[in-house]
Amino acid sequence: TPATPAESGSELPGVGVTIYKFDDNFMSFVRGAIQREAEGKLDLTLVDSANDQAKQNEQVDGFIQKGVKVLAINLVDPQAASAIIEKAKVADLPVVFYNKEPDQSAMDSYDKAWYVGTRSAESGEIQGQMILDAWNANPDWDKNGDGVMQYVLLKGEPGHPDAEARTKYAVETVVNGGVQVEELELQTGMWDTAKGKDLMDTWISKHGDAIEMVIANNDAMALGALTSLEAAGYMVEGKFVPIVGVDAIPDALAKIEEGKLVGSVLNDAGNQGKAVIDLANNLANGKDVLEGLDWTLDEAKAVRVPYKAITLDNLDDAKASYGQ
Amino acid sequence: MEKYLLQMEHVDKSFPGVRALSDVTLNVRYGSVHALLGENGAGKSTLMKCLFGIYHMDAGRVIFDGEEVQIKSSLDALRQGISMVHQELNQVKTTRIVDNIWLGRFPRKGLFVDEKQMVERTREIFSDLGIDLDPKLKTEKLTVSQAQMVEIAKAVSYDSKLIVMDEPTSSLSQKEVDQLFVIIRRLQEKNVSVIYISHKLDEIKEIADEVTILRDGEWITTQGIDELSTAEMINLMVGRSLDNRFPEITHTRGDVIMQVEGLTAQDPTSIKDVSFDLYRGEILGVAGLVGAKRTDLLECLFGERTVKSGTITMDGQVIENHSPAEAIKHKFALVTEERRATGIFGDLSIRFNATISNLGSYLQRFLLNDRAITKSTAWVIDAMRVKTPTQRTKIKALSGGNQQKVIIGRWLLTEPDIFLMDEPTRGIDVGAKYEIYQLMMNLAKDGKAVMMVSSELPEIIGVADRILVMSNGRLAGILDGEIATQEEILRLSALYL
Amino acid sequence: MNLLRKLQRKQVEEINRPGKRGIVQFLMDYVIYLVLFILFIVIVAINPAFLSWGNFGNILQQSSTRIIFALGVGGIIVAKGTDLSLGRQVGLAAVISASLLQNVGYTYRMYPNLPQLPVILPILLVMLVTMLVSMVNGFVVAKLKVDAFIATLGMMIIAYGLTSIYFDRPPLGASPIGSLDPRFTILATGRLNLGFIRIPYIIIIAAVTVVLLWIIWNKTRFGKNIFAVGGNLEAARVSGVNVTRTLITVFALAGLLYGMGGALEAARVGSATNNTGNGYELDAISACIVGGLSFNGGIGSISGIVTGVLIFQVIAYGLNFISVTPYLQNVIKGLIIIIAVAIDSQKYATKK
Amino acid sequence: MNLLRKLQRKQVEEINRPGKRGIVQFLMDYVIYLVLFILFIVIVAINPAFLSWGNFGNILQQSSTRIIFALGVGGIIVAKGTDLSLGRQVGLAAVISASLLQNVGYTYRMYPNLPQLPVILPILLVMLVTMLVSMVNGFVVAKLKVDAFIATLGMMIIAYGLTSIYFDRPPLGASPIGSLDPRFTILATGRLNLGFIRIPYIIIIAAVTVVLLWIIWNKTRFGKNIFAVGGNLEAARVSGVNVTRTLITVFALAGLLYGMGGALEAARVGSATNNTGNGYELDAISACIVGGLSFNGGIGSISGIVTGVLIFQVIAYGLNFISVTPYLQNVIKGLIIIIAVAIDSQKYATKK
Ligand SMILES: Nc1ncnc2c1ncn2[C@@H]1O[C@H](COP(=O)(O)OP(=O)(O)OP(=O)(O)O)[C@@H](O)[C@H]1O
Ligand SMILES: Nc1ncnc2c1ncn2[C@@H]1O[C@H](COP(=O)(O)OP(=O)(O)OP(=O)(O)O)[C@@H](O)[C@H]1O
Ligand SMILES: [Mg+2]
Ligand SMILES: [Mg+2]
Repeated sequence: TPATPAESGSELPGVGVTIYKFDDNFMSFVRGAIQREAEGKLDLTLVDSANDQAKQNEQVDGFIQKGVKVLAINLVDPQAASAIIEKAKVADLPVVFYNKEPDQSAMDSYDKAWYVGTRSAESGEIQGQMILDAWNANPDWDKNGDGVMQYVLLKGEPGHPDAEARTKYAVETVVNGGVQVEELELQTGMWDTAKGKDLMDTWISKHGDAIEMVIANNDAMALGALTSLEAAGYMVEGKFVPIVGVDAIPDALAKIEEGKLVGSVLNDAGNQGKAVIDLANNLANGKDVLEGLDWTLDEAKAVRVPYKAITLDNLDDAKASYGQ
Repeated sequence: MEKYLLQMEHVDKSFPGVRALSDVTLNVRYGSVHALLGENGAGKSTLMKCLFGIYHMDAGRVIFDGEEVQIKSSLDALRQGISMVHQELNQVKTTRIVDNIWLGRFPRKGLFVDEKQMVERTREIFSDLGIDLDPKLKTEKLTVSQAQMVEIAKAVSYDSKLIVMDEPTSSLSQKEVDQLFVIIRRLQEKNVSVIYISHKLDEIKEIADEVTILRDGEWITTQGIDELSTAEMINLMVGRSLDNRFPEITHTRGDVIMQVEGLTAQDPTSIKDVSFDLYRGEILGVAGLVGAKRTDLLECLFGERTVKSGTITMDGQVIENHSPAEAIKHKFALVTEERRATGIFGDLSIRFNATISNLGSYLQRFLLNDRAITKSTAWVIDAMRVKTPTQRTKIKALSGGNQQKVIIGRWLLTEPDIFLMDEPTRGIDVGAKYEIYQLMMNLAKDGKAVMMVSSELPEIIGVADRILVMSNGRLAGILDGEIATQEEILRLSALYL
Repeated sequence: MNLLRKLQRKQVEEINRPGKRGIVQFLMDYVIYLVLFILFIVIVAINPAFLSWGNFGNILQQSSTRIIFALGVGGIIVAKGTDLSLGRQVGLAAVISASLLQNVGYTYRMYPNLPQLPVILPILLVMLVTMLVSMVNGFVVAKLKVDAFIATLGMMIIAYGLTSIYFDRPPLGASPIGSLDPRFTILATGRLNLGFIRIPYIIIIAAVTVVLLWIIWNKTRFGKNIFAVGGNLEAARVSGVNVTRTLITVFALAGLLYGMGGALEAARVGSATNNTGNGYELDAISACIVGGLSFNGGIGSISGIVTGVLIFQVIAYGLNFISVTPYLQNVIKGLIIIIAVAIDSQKYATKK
Repeated sequence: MNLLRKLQRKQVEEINRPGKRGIVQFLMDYVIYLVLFILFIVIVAINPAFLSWGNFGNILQQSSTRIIFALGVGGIIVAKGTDLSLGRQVGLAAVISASLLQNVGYTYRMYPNLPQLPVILPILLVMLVTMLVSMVNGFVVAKLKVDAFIATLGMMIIAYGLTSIYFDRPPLGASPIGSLDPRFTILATGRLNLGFIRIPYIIIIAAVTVVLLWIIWNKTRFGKNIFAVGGNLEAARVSGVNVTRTLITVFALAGLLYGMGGALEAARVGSATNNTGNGYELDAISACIVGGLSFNGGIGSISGIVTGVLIFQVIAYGLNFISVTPYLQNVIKGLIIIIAVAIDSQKYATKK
């Protein structure tokens, strides 16, 4: 089982960990890493906030009642950090936020709050850079030869910070890189493969060969788009449509290897999980937060785990994070 | 050969708080029509439901056709050769007549239902029984009486050894009753037995061979029909002597309370151009054939049905009832025809059912006064002699007659001036009927007006001061109750056909 | 007459005597309270630390807004309807109230130039908004005769769209509306100091709502009319109940409660997004059914609803407390719902 | 008495004769087809390119699995039930079938050592699994007398838990099960070449299912019993219908369809996660209701269900095609649902 059930008599210091949504793909890898790293060191209480901030707040109340030593919080709604911090202050507990970044004022309001994660914008920027590089390297992708990149974009859940940031920065980076773009379509696929496929069906029917680039906020939707394109007779020689995703999930890696996806952006789950537990472990044992660790904090009291662009050239980097 | 087709012995059955049957015995001979008599709530339907596998008896045994049988479900009963016409119509309204007739035993050809055979055999059965209906008609389109005839046809079509008929004639016209009796006689010739439940003693006298009387869930007697007079039957049923079927008239007619002028419903198939006066202190009977739109007339008066033209004048003022709420404000009351569909709140208490129309009078600043509600309910239970364990008993646990009494009580509480009653005594035992007549007369005596729709001509003639006869949506005439005859009423009923 | 009278009296007396099945019946009537109790015991048995005032307080506090929502939809269920738009209406209320009650000092306000408003104003406003939305539901159900499931399903989708359109605008785009005015958040997080005990305001608000709703359901004409309409719509109409008005009012009342609860939810969480409230309808409806309401209408009590909500909250809180893994929690939660309702249903299963 | 006879006959004729309201009535009966048609026209008016075989094919193809799901829950609705666990059962079927049908060459297989299986095997297996799950639903509804809404709500939560436990396991955790065997995905994406036209297999599968279901509903005892049980359970019972068996069977049949559709969904999409199928129940149920089924049971037709699904698909596809923004799509979709059902309801609204 994924979580370690806490024996009530456990000697290990308790840590309350929330996952904003258990069935989020990427978070399941972070979760796995957290559990692996905590093995034998910490007594985790791991809960599913089910994408509901109210529920998460309640779970934190439960943690505090239960007497945990540290909170490790994957916020649902980054704006809600202050409510969590209020609770932590009252109980005098240190908090490690991770993966979803609270705003600066909230972080500044409590000296025992830290953050582990990436910069949301970074994944978009890296994705944008990857598109830019590939576009410049493959002049034939500009099928109509107008010098403008006609793209369709599959957005994640509206309001989700990653969806918003990726959508914004991916395109922005391409534009800043000097490539003219035209948005043919932008709809939300809700992170979902089936929805990604259905949308792509529609767009192929509507725009056909005019689509020169498919940008997806995550790999699941990218794969859906791929399925749709394949069914419509694309992705064979001469009928290639470039698709980029984010997350570098195993299935996407296989498709990159087959040359059917241009690339993806690896969000380093293993190291995020490790950093969370490293910090939590120090805090739970009353040590200084970075004592004996290689991590560094930036001015926002944050440990930044970098994203990495994954293409055919460096697939092994990604595979490594799945233990291959 | 055995003497009895059916022997039910020492049957006990209790519901929470109610002992419905205790040590009841019922023996039915081969090829006989066995009447089951008793007041409302005596346990007749319960006994039959036990026989038909709808209820399980707490104790007792059933011997059928010489063998002891265990009947755990209706399917068991049907397989044994018992079929039943249920008191509360049990039909799937959303499907066609044929689907209802063959439900549970659809004829098959190979894997599939044999539609053709189904329709044809239904036609045969219908023509055999003199029913004139298209088998493919949706059941919801049937009138109550047509639906009842279909139920009877279905029960007969099982070729059972025993057919239970629980108040089969409660909404049949005289003609259909005659038709039913012909059917029963034919069944009898084929050595089929019939258990016949009815509150209409004249019918019992006519059709039954033997009669068993129940009272308060106990067996009272079983005798040949000729050994008992009607009066004796009544006495045994109610446990006291009841000399007259109708109370003595003591009320006298007063001023006009309502004038109806040219009342025409929006729906073109409904009533047209009905005009009459209603007086204080009178009971106005409304007669007519089924389908004559007597119900529609009451609905128009009560604001349940949209009126296209015509006026209603009450005490010299023209009023309009656009909704029942408005009608209630104008001091109307309506006891509807279909108790279960439009009368009771089955899952709610007697207390609730009794007071729902009168809540306005329990308000003390915005809140309801519980004590007043309790008092009113107690009054209804007492005045109407409702047989119930408590005020909080769910009304659906009462027998049909007692439910009806609660509903009448509900309206009495609103102190109406004009009391509209649509078949108020349907399915009600003689004792209770008498009480309801008495009630109506008391209302009249208090200067109220009562309009009563009824399909039982003797009742109308016995109770009404004047009789308004409807025919095909029109007013055919108004007769004086003193001198009206059945023939005269029937003649008027057919006036506009 | 005298004989009959006596006979009748005897009957009544006999019937009044409690039967042998008295105790079973009694237990059956209170079976959900029993379920709640057993749940409690089981969790305590697994982890005795569960038995603390702190946990108790947490559960009550967490139930507060849920009780408010359940009371809203509960009325609709009694009237034989249902309301799938609950969650999205809560979201609508949360987003609007949050947007109007952000810290004046906060840079990224939705309305940068909005002066500080009296807290009550936005709350009343969102109550009005959700009341109107719910009245549309009521109208569609009562007047256009659309089944409540489908009418409110449609509204659920519409309300989400509207909330999102309101929410996802420049300058902020789809970012959560946070940094709420402390005068607002205190409503949900503050406590009333009674000296010996400090009671969270939000529990007080919920308690007052419960009492008010109890009075409405049991002591007013409107309350009785809800039961009448749910119990038998046709009979209600004939009995002089204005069915349309009753239905629209019961929806309106629900809307008021959603609005209030939605604002409190924003205050409690400290922020709101267009996703706030998503799925709350299923929790609220299940709590009502577990609490003894029936989709057949005309049945239910306030205490049942409150108990239903508490059962759900004890499950959610308790399972986390004893560290059951989330996926397994789902399995257990589903089983408890089914079992609780199955036991409860036996009381209506006519003994045959 | 002869007179009476005549009267009765006349009465019957009157009922049978199509009234003056004939045309209106006729339009009313086919109102949903009209709605579908109008929708089509409106979208074409906005973007004439919509009128193409490609779009038509896409819509049919995307409707295929949805029709299968709707047919499953449709039977349950006719029997006066509902099924909220549909989506999660689809997810269960999708996840299991995908996990057993991954490319043998793919490195990250869920079962690295599993040999290549005949495609039909896992499909039959998941059909069996969801059939059993649904039979539990049927049992709880028919035997334990739990309202179908709550029983299947419980099952929805349980099924999600089970799917997640199955799905979210090391080494891969919750990552989508992809790289499916082409022999499997071809089922959904391949086409049958008829020379002049190439019909996607998945449309053929859906069409065959529709025909089969039509036969079951209209030509078999079981089918007629579903209508009877939904129309009047008591009447069915006293007529000797085995109500329990009918209910359990109708659930079992639904389960079979969910399983088949779930596997096809995995094949169509090319991957599956524990979130696959989430929310499908609402789409399927709404499509049924829009297609003329009633929660009151006993009413409905296969063609209605198919039309209902097509309406939804035309809306979803069409709004995307004419690039309506997502939020506005919600508003429009919700409105169309309500309006379509409102118009349809008028045909039952008794005119008095
Ligand atoms: N399902 C039930 N639950 C509780 N009590 C019931 C139930 N069915 C019948 N009873 C009670 O059993 C008694 C007998 O009722 P039953 O319906 O058999 O009377 P009946 O003789 O058929 O009367 P009627 O002439 O009014 O039809 C009544 O007191 C009634 O209240
Ligand atoms: N043309 C019709 N189509 C469908 N139903 C009808 C038709 N005519 C009558 N009915 C139904 O038959 C029942 C009795 O008919 P109606 O109200 O016309 O007759 P009535 O004279 O009032 O009869 P009753 O003696 O039952 O009071 C009603 O429920 C009515 O809905
Ligand atoms: Mg009876
Ligand atoms: Mg009538």
